[in-house]
Amino acid sequence: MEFQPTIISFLCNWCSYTGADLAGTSRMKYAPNIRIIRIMCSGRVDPTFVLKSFREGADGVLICGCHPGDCHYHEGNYKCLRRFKLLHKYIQQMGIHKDRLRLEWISASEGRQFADLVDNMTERLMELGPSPIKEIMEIA
Amino acid sequence: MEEPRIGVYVCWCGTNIEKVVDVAEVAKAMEKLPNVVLSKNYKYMCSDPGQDLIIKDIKENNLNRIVVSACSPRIHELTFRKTLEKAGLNPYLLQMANIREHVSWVHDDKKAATDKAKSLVAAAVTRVNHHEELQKRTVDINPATLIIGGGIAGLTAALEIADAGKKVFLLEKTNHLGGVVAGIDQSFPYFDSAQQIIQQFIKRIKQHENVEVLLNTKAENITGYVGNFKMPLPMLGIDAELEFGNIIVATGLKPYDPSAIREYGYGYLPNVITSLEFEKMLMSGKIETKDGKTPEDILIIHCVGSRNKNCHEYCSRTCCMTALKFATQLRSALPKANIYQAYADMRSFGKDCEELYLKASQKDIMFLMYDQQKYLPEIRRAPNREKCEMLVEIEEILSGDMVEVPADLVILMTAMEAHEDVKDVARTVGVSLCGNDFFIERHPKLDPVATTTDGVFIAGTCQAPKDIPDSVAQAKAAAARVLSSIDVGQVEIEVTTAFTNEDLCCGCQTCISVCPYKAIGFNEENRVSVVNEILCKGCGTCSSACPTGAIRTRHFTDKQIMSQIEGMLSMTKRKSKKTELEV
Amino acid sequence: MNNRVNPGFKKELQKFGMSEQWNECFHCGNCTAICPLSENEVLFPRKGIRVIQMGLKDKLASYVEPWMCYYCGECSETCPRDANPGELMMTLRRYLTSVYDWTGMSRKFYTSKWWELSYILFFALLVIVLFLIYLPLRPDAYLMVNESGGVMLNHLVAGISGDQFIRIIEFGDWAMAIIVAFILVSNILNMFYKIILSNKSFKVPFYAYFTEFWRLIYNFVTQSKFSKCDDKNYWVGHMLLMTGYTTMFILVVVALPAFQTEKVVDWYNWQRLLGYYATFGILFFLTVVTIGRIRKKDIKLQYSHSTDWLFIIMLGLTTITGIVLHIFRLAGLPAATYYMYILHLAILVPMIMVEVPFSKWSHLAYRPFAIYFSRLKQVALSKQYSTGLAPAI
Amino acid sequence: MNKIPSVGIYFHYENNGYSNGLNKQKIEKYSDQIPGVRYIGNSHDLPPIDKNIFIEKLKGSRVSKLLIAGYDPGMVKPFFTRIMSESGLDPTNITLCNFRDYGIMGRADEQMAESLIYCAVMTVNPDEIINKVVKQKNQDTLVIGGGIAGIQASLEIANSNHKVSLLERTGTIGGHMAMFDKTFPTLDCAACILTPKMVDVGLHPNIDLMTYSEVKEVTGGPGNYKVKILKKARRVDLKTCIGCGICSEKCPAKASSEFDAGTTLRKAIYIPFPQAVPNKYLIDEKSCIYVTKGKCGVCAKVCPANAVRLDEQDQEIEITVGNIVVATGFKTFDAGKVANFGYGTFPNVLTSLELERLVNAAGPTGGNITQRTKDKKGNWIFTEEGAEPESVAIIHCVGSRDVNNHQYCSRVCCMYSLKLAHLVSEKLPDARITEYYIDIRAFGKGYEEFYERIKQEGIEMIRGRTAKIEERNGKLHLRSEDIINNKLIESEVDMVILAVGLEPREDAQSLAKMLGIDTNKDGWFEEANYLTDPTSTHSGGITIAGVCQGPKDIPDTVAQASAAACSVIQNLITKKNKTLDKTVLISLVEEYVNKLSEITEDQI
Repeated sequence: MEFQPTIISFLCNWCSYTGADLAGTSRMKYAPNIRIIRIMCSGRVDPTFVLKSFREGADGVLICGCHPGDCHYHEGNYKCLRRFKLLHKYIQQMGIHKDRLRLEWISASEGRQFADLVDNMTERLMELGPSPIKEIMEIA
Repeated sequence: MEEPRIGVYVCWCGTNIEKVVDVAEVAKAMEKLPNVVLSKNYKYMCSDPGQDLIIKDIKENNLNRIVVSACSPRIHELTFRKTLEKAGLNPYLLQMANIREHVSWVHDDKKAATDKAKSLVAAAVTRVNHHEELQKRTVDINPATLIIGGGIAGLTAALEIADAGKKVFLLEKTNHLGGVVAGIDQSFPYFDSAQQIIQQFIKRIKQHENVEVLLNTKAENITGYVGNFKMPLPMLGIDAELEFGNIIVATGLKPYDPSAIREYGYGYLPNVITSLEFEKMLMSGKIETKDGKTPEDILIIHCVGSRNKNCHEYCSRTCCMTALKFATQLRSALPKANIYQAYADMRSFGKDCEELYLKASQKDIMFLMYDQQKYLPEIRRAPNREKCEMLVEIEEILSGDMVEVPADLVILMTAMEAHEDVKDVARTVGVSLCGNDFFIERHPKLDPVATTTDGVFIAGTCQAPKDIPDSVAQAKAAAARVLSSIDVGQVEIEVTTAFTNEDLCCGCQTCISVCPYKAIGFNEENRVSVVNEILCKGCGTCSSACPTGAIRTRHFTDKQIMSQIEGMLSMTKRKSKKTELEV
Repeated sequence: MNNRVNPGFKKELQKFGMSEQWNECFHCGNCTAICPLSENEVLFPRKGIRVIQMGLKDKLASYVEPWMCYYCGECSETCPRDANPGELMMTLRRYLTSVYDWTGMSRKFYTSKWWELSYILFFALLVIVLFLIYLPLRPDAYLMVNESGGVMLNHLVAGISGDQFIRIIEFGDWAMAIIVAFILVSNILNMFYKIILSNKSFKVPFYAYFTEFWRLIYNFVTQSKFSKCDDKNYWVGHMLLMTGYTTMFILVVVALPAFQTEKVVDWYNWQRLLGYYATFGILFFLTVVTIGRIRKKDIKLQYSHSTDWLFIIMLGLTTITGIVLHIFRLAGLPAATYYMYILHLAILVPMIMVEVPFSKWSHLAYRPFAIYFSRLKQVALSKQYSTGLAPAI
Repeated sequence: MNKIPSVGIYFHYENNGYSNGLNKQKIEKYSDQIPGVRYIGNSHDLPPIDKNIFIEKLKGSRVSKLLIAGYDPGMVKPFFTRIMSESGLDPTNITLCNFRDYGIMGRADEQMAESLIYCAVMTVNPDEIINKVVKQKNQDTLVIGGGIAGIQASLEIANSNHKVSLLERTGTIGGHMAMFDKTFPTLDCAACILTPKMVDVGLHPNIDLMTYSEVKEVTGGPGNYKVKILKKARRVDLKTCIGCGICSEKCPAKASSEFDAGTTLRKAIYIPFPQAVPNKYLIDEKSCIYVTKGKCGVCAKVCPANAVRLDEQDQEIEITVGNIVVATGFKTFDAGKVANFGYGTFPNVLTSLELERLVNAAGPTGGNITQRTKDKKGNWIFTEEGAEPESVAIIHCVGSRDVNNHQYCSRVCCMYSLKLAHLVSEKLPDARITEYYIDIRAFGKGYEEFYERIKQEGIEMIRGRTAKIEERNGKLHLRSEDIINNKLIESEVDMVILAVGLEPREDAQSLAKMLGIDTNKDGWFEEANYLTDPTSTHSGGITIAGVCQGPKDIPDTVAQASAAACSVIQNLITKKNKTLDKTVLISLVEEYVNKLSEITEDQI
């Protein structure tokens, strides 16, 4: 069977989670590889969450927040962006491909964009194959 | 804490979930997870029988954690929280897994969908293990209100609140009430007497038993939080103090000083005056030049200090309509005068204001359009042989000609800008200012009167330039908020807030710098950060920034999210290697 | 700098037409955009409104655009502020006519009804008096009926032969034509000065006067610009009037001996057919316009200046007296024919003397010349532009 | 004792679009016989032009004060201020008495006009006399209209722990704002900020949400209104419907979607939009085959929750409330009325509302901006596959600022046009976008900055109204004057957006009549006082909020909705209700005023 990646994603409650809900209410089909965790703000995404996800066997991690300027808490998404930039460098040094971690802005009306994003990321991860961490951690 | 006893409920949502996800299998898989006491599936969890099922199970099986896997928590989380409350359980001991919007409606493959549903529910189960009881908290509201600023917005808000029988302290930094409106003769577009209106307001305020007016008083050293603010009044004695539950900031505006614009020569050309100076002329009935001559040519220049990068980039919103008002008034006072207007865009947008524009243009007024960014009209003294006082050179856009306008009197429609001391007010009430020194509202669209600080509201031109009706509407809107909070008597504050574990805090103050609500203070004595939970909105940015994990956000703790990640990935792991979950 | 705004100027213009409606214009550009005749080099009517609002008198004198407008009324109908730009163009044409007229008569006529009326009366009386004194009805006029029963028109006057009579009338015609032509040509030269020569910002290359000359003739004959307007019926009607009038003019002035013949020719003779065509053309359009001006439904006919009415009345009376004269003649009533002839001339002469050089009729000449001049200007400007001398607009 | 004032009175009747049957002579005669009052003249017989006549008159009649009454008398106040000053009188001694106040303009009420004049002469605030206070018998509130204004007002009142009935004529609350893609100038998505509020309304314990219902009749008075409400048959049971959508999937009948502004089709059994509140289906009687032809009923068969009630009938219920907030909003101008733009004839001439749906990610094309294409049946439809327009023109002021349509400015079109231009350029970066405007009215907070930003983005701004649109070879041909650059522009574009203005709803007049409130000449509801009370009306307990009072943008609407709620909350707290006494008798007013001035006299 073809390799099926698992993506852990962190969606902010106000924009991105609502956008994902909209994809559902609009019955847009996308790859079933994503697992969504709801957080209040993308600014809540602690780098350890991402590392933990890779450690537990995720093949990719996706963080979604409100578009710049739209943050419900004014600037949480900017803070997230700053952390993401550092983290992105860091995971590459750990031997994780940069495409395994993504930060995207999804607004509450962008159900279609969310669905496309999931498909797109799944496809990329299929190309990349299983996460190298899984082997080290002896996960399937 | 007692051992978690978890009940899992998988909803069919009719066929919505059931058609794609094997709900029975999901429910069965959950039974194996630690601490799960029972796992059921049911057609409609949100229906009354569905909710009754949960209540019954909680009571019979002594459940203390509930997982409902159904639709989006945005739809039914509140419903099920209420169910838990009904059963005597703390509502925060619930976790929902969204297997409709995020699974059955977006996937076709039954197997994959069922697997995904399992991992989502499992994540919810592992997470709910770490849920804590959270208590709703409220604070009492002091029924008195402090209003800063005695202009039309402040007066309106004060009257609205006082008329409802509530105490108001009205602070005014000058020695008189009325603000800018007191210096205006008539209002647009109906030419009502602004004097009549403002004097009636002031009369009513002064007679009102519920209003205490404090003239020559500035807002300083306000402490406290929503419902319980305090402000010392040193001039009335050492212990004199005002206590109030809400604050309305209505500090108003200051007219722009046009002497900075070289082209207009304000200050050294005697007959170049500002709009407020002209209002005084209108009030006195003496529209004349400095030499006492009745002016024959009068030019009104729009956008003085507005819409120009060198002054203020914003539009001051009222000047166009005021200028049209001036032109109409001038035509009435001086039927034979030549009246000119130099404008950029005619922004007469208010109710019946486009009609005012039309009416003005029927009164033989010459409208000249200029570029307010590149080519400002240039005013110079007229040579002696000319009859007029000044000559103004305008690069006229509509004709493309450079024209010369004679003028005896030039009226500059000066912009509205924030007072210099607005920063002090902002600091003392804890509200931030935007780049133009106007107060920032909580939400530019849907919450134009509240601020990010609970209990502090803004009204009138201190938020942005606006005309009288808009200021009044905003003042009443602020009053509505205040009245409603006084009427309820209590205000509920966010439960899922952050809190610090002082033992872990290293005092680096990173959290203080990232908090958008200024909700974190620093305890100098213990060198630790302290969260003011009344101000905290629970975004969690501080938690993720904290290097030691000392600051935690309730209901979104690291532990809860970590376990959710584990749970989510446990289902895939299990297939090959039976590792125990580290719960 | 002579670009001083002059708000008082509007009041001067008011005498030439409608009230201050154009003050309401807020310069949206709708009129220019909807006008099918407005082109990139000749933008109107909005710019004209602007010039008036600002009272730039000198600029207005060299303003050629009003002559490009044939007043279909669409701009006024769709104007979002009811500023009535179409009527403004009409007013401007009246004003410009008075500007070009160096004698100052035109201005007098437009601004004062009494001036115009007394002028007309003077010429009418002059014709009547001259006729009655020098060309009295011969006593045996009742004999002057030829074999077909028609009146021998040229033999009604005592003491002169038919040929002499024709020559006298012809002389009168030519004299009138020369006076009128002189005034008109000098006015056109004045117009040329105002539009082309006085404007120092461009210089018309010499060859252009010839290369563009065909436009003058072409536009005079076809009024092709008018046909671009959406209201085609109006163009047809106007065409009927214009050709009718011109035909009549040529018949009476140039070909009088052939037209005013002794013999009443057969109805299918070219002479009578042309006469009928001209009469019909004039009368038809005149009726349409008169009804329109009374009913005031059509926007372009809602406002009527006093000179408009006078023109309609004069032209109408001329035509009607002409018809009656024709009927009397056919019916063989010599005396009636004679007096009707005098009456006809007593209306016709003042009409020509007023309308052609000083009033409405002059547009027949100004329009094609305006097109010619504006083309010259364009050629000059585009040449300057291509040689690097940017036009000072 | 009565002090005898020496007041001159002048009447000015500004021609402001109202011509009611007010008997002006009667009023003038009345004022002349008030002791100490001298009649100076009125604007018809003695227009204020020659100052010397008036100076003579003032001197002759020996008055020290002046009262100007009539329609918008302030229009001539500067003239009299000057005259007072030149004749040596105190120029501040001028009082204005506007017949616009207290609704005289709408009602032709001579007694009221006389009362106002008498009060003004005696320098008494008419509020105290003409307004009466009645007891608030019922503490509930009715909010009519579930747009953003209605939502805001309802939440405001409900949050102060009072019961609110929110009435909405369509199947969901949200109104026009829910249809918008983004909001200016911050560009945050409308749904993101609105839907949480809608959910709040749906779940609020104090709000009784009545969708698909209309007001039929209003009786009673301030503090105690009895309102008959027509609950239209939704034909789907709100309690049992789970919003799964199977019914809609199977439904064979289609109709044009109101939510998508007609750009796409929906089923006869439908949910207005995915985030609708209540998130329940309803049946459109007009397109349902069962209702129109008596057979079908597929929805009832497939419904897993047995929620479809095909034979449900309209119901009439009556509720009693103390206060009413009117927030009925607007409808957009019918662009078809401007014949020169060919809306409805040319498939790619769209209204702004249609574009709003087109750019929306949940819209008919999933957020792709495409041109309408012809389908197999020959209908012009939007599809995701349609060609992307290479050039888009946006025309401002369609139906607004135009004497042929609406004289007033619709206040929002400039800004939403700028926003739409931005959204289009964001999605189609290569498209040429042009805006044709008259004046850009970017007046709100951050609006001017937004305008500057849009100009920086390369969107072409042309000052010039487009006069005509023609279709040539499938392209739309526009002609307009570029006033600033002094040239005529003839351009060919693929798509034209008409920035349509706002106008009152068709039933605004009948609702106003039912509620006893006034409308102005344009049909917007008239406020009690434009300056000091922009949300109240002359009927006690009835407040107005949002666009139904006059065009306004979202922040202004929200502020006004809260302001309207303020009056309601005040009434609820004090249990009193202030209302205009429309049956005022001049004799009683005189008596009262005299008594009042005696008291003040004594105090002095």
